[in-house]
Amino acid sequence: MKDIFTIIIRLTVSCILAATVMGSAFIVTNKAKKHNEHVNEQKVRYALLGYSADKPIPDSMALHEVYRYIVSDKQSQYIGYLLSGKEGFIFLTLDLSGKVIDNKSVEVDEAKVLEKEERDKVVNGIVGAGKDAKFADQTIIVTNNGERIAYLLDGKFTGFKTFIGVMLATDPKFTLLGLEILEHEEDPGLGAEIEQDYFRNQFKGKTFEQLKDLDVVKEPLPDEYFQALEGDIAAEDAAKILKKYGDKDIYALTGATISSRSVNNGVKSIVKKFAYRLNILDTALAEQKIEVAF
Amino acid sequence: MMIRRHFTYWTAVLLFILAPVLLQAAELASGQKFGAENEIILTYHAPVDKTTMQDGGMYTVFEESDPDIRLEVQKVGISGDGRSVSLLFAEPLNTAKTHVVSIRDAGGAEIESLKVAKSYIGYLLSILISALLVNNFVFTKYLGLCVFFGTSKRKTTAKGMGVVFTIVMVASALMSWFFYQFILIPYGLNFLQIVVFIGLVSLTVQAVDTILRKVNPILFNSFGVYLVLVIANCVIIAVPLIMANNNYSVFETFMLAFGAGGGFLLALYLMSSVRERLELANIPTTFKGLPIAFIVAGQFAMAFLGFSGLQLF
Amino acid sequence: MANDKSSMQLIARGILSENPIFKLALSMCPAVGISTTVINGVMLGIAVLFVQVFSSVTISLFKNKIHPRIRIPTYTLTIATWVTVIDLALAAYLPEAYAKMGIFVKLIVAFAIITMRLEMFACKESAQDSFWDGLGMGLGFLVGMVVIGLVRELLGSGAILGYDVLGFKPLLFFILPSAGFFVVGLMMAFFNWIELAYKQAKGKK
Amino acid sequence: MWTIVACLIPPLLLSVFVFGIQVLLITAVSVASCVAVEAASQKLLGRRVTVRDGSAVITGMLLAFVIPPGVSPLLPVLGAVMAIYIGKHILGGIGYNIFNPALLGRSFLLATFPVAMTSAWLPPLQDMAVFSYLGEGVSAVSTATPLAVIKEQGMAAFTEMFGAGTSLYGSFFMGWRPGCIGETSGFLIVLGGLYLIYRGYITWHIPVSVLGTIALLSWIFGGETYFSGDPLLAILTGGALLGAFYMANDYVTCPTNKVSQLVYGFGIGALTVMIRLKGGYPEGICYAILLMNPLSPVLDGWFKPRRFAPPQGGSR
Repeated sequence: MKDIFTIIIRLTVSCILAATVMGSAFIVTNKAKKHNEHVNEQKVRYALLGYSADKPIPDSMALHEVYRYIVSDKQSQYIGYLLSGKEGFIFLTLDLSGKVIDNKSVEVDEAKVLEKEERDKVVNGIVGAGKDAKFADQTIIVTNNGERIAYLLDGKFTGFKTFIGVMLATDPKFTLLGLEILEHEEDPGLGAEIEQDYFRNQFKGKTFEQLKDLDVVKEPLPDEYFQALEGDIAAEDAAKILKKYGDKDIYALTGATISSRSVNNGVKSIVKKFAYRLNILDTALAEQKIEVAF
Repeated sequence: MMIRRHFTYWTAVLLFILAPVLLQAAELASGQKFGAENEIILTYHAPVDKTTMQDGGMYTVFEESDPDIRLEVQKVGISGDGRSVSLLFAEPLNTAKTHVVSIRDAGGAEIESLKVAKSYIGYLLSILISALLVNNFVFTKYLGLCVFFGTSKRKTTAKGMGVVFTIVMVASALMSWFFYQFILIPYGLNFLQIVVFIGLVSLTVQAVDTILRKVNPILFNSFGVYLVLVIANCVIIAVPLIMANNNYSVFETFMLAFGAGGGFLLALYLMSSVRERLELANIPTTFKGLPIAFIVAGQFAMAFLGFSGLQLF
Repeated sequence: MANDKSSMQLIARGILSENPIFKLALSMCPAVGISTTVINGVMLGIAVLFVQVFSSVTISLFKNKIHPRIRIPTYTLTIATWVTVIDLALAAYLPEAYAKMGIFVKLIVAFAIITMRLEMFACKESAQDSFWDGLGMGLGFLVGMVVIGLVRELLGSGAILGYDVLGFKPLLFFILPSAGFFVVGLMMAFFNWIELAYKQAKGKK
Repeated sequence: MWTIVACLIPPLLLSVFVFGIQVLLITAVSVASCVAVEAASQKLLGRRVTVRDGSAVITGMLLAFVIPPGVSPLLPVLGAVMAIYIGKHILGGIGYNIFNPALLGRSFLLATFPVAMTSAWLPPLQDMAVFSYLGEGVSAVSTATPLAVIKEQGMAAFTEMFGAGTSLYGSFFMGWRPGCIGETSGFLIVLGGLYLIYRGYITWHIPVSVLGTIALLSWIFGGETYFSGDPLLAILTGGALLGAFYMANDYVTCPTNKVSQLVYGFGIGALTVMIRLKGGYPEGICYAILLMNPLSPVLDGWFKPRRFAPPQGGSR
């Protein structure tokens, strides 16, 4: 009997000790983790916009996040946008055809909006009882001195094996500025080549019109184009070559047509959906004369 | 006699092979499915009215997560007997997402609304197949190698070990799922994952040990030896960790654990049958023992590359 | 166990005669799993080193307080605690390297080598010796990982430590799963061969 | 052994006429390196050098037969090391390999040079221009194999590229199609295989059950709806015939018992169809055979004649 007591006491003590160690480690690291995650995210975004450590982003530029929610009650569904207004946040509810249903300003701390769980709570509070808001996606509108200069979109679609996660940048006319592959599990040497410059950069500079019926061709990538895409040759020559191939379709990766095609389709659908939605959102904002930060 | 002895094996094999047919047959009756990459097929028990159903305007189709974006129906095809309607779209569909098809009459009133998705059972089975073959825990994820090389010398040992592993894996994974969903997440204790999962694994092993000792002492005598080995093994603890990473539901967790255990059993069984054969071979001295086992495992891994990209459902 | 436990000897034992990867053949999973590049190997090696040293020291400090009947659970708890700490730290400060290692950092908790050292060494010896022993074992693991990583990175992606050395990718095979088995198997055989040759040379003398 | 080599020569010669003279070069390099690796490993491991028995020559030829005709002739050298040294001699030498060495070599090459091994296909030459590729170099022309076309572009594109009906079957059976070096000429492969069966080198069980299963399952699952696939096409495309007659039948890696041979063949056929229709590769027979190889001792154990079976209850 005494044995059991000592065992229990010692186990409890060791558990408490262990919990203290882990708990303090968690508290110490958690802040750093969030900070680093944020920094990394920013890095990817700035890189897509063409900024880096050598070429820092100017102060006049600002990134505005737009969070899209799907609000549903028993009968129908609505689209809700959480966006930053001139002061504070605005939650705008549109019906499926784009008519404004509701427009509320939201008093919330900016740090809270960045955290998905906190944000979800806030939004569900706004839509009120009987309605349910589900986070759908987030896009970023980049402005310079109040003028829109780019959009940053991200998305996920099925590749050859599992999901491919991408982030892409377009200018205000939806011409592609860049594409970054964030995650994928394609085969090394085949589908995994989608993360290489010579594949990703083919998308650069494709206009919205081109993008609408962009296809994948199963032809070998011309040598000069490859070098220009990889940035192996002088910038001037490269620009000429890139221009020459500018209106071509995407050259599929050798041996990985399916991966190439799914990236192509994925990018197309992300941009098309965004363009459609942004148009509706802008019309609604203009109609209601809502002042927003972008 | 021989046939009867293997009857169960072959029924299992046959069921496994026929599973896709049976599943798809079951789906056909339910009425809607994806056809070609840009096609949705609706089937009806009675023939539909061809002239009215031909109108593309009556169908509203969208992805469930994007209700504001309507997919344009380019063409409606109706089969000769009028029982199946095929909707063709301009763009390939994202079959990973659930699509909603709502059919309205001329007045705009909704006749019916259907959800088209890849079947959930198919998805569950694909998790199973993935853990079992495509991403076999031993040959492509390199988990549990210590036990794998340690206990694959004899076929009987391998079988016993594999079965014990599967049982412990399923039990501990389900418990871990419960703890993860109802304690770790709600209270923000996700960082305690490792401690909680390893504790649950040890607990399961202890429970299996006690139960088996009481219920079936003979089985216990043949299994008991391996139970100790199970605790400190990465293949077991990996299942709850993967579950937590992917946020699996309880069924998905079960399939993952079952597939992982089955895959481990399969790998052990194949390896042990090969190693029994290798004992007769004249292997160079420097390669005797573990090195040769590694190289054989590497060859197995190369053969298992054949499963890569396999999508049965 | 040797009685002459100078710190250097303890370290040398862990790296050479009882190398956890090539000699004791424990903790093979990561040795095969993420040794595709040297950096990955080093990162995991450091994590293991950390867990091994801290667990060894902890256990040996508290060795008199641990009830013999709950020895194994206590070990597990200790290891799990330190693994959690290193896991959190890596996730926070080196997120990119952490992402590459996947769940293998968390799986350190199930490494047989750590439990074994606790059971065989730390629970009997002083904290100081346990420290050196843990350091030796951890370094042995680290060295093993670096060697495997070096071979696979050079042959698989033509680079060393991420720097392109060869300028081309000779054999893509070596960064694939199956190659890990071959590399470790062939290396084990190679070390066996060296040992054999060494013994023969000694025998002749 | 040399009889099998003799049976492999006609398909090779036809392949030279279909794909050009470099096919001969690849095969020669492959055979030479296999023989060299075999001799070297036997020397190294202190065994009797037995290259004269022809088994390395067969492995070399089969290795060349399962790679595309447009690859660099250096590829089989690497494949030979994998096939002969790692796949066979480390495991105890001739008679102890678990996996078919040639296919192991191919699997290694496919993993190492995925692009070359999946895209260096050549279109069949018109009007007997045997020497054309030697001068021009082969990288300029490439095409896709029938199975890859079916898999990636669908049946319609296949019909457009290769035609349909009897003329299609005819040209495929005679070997006038893109594909691996030795797998195309169905007619000569079948002829050689039948001769081997007649001479008693191989039995009919494995080829019949492999091809039967492929045909049956392709017929059931291969089409748009069930029971509408094209069984004949399934057998004539890809490496089905070569695999069934020469690879699956490798006497070291296949089961010995008749019943288990039938089951083994069924397994190969089923896995082949599964990989072809649902897997990541257009052709599956290589991996199907590799996956069934380690099962052959298991199958022999399951189906061993009753008189050798251990008494009931004693097997555990």
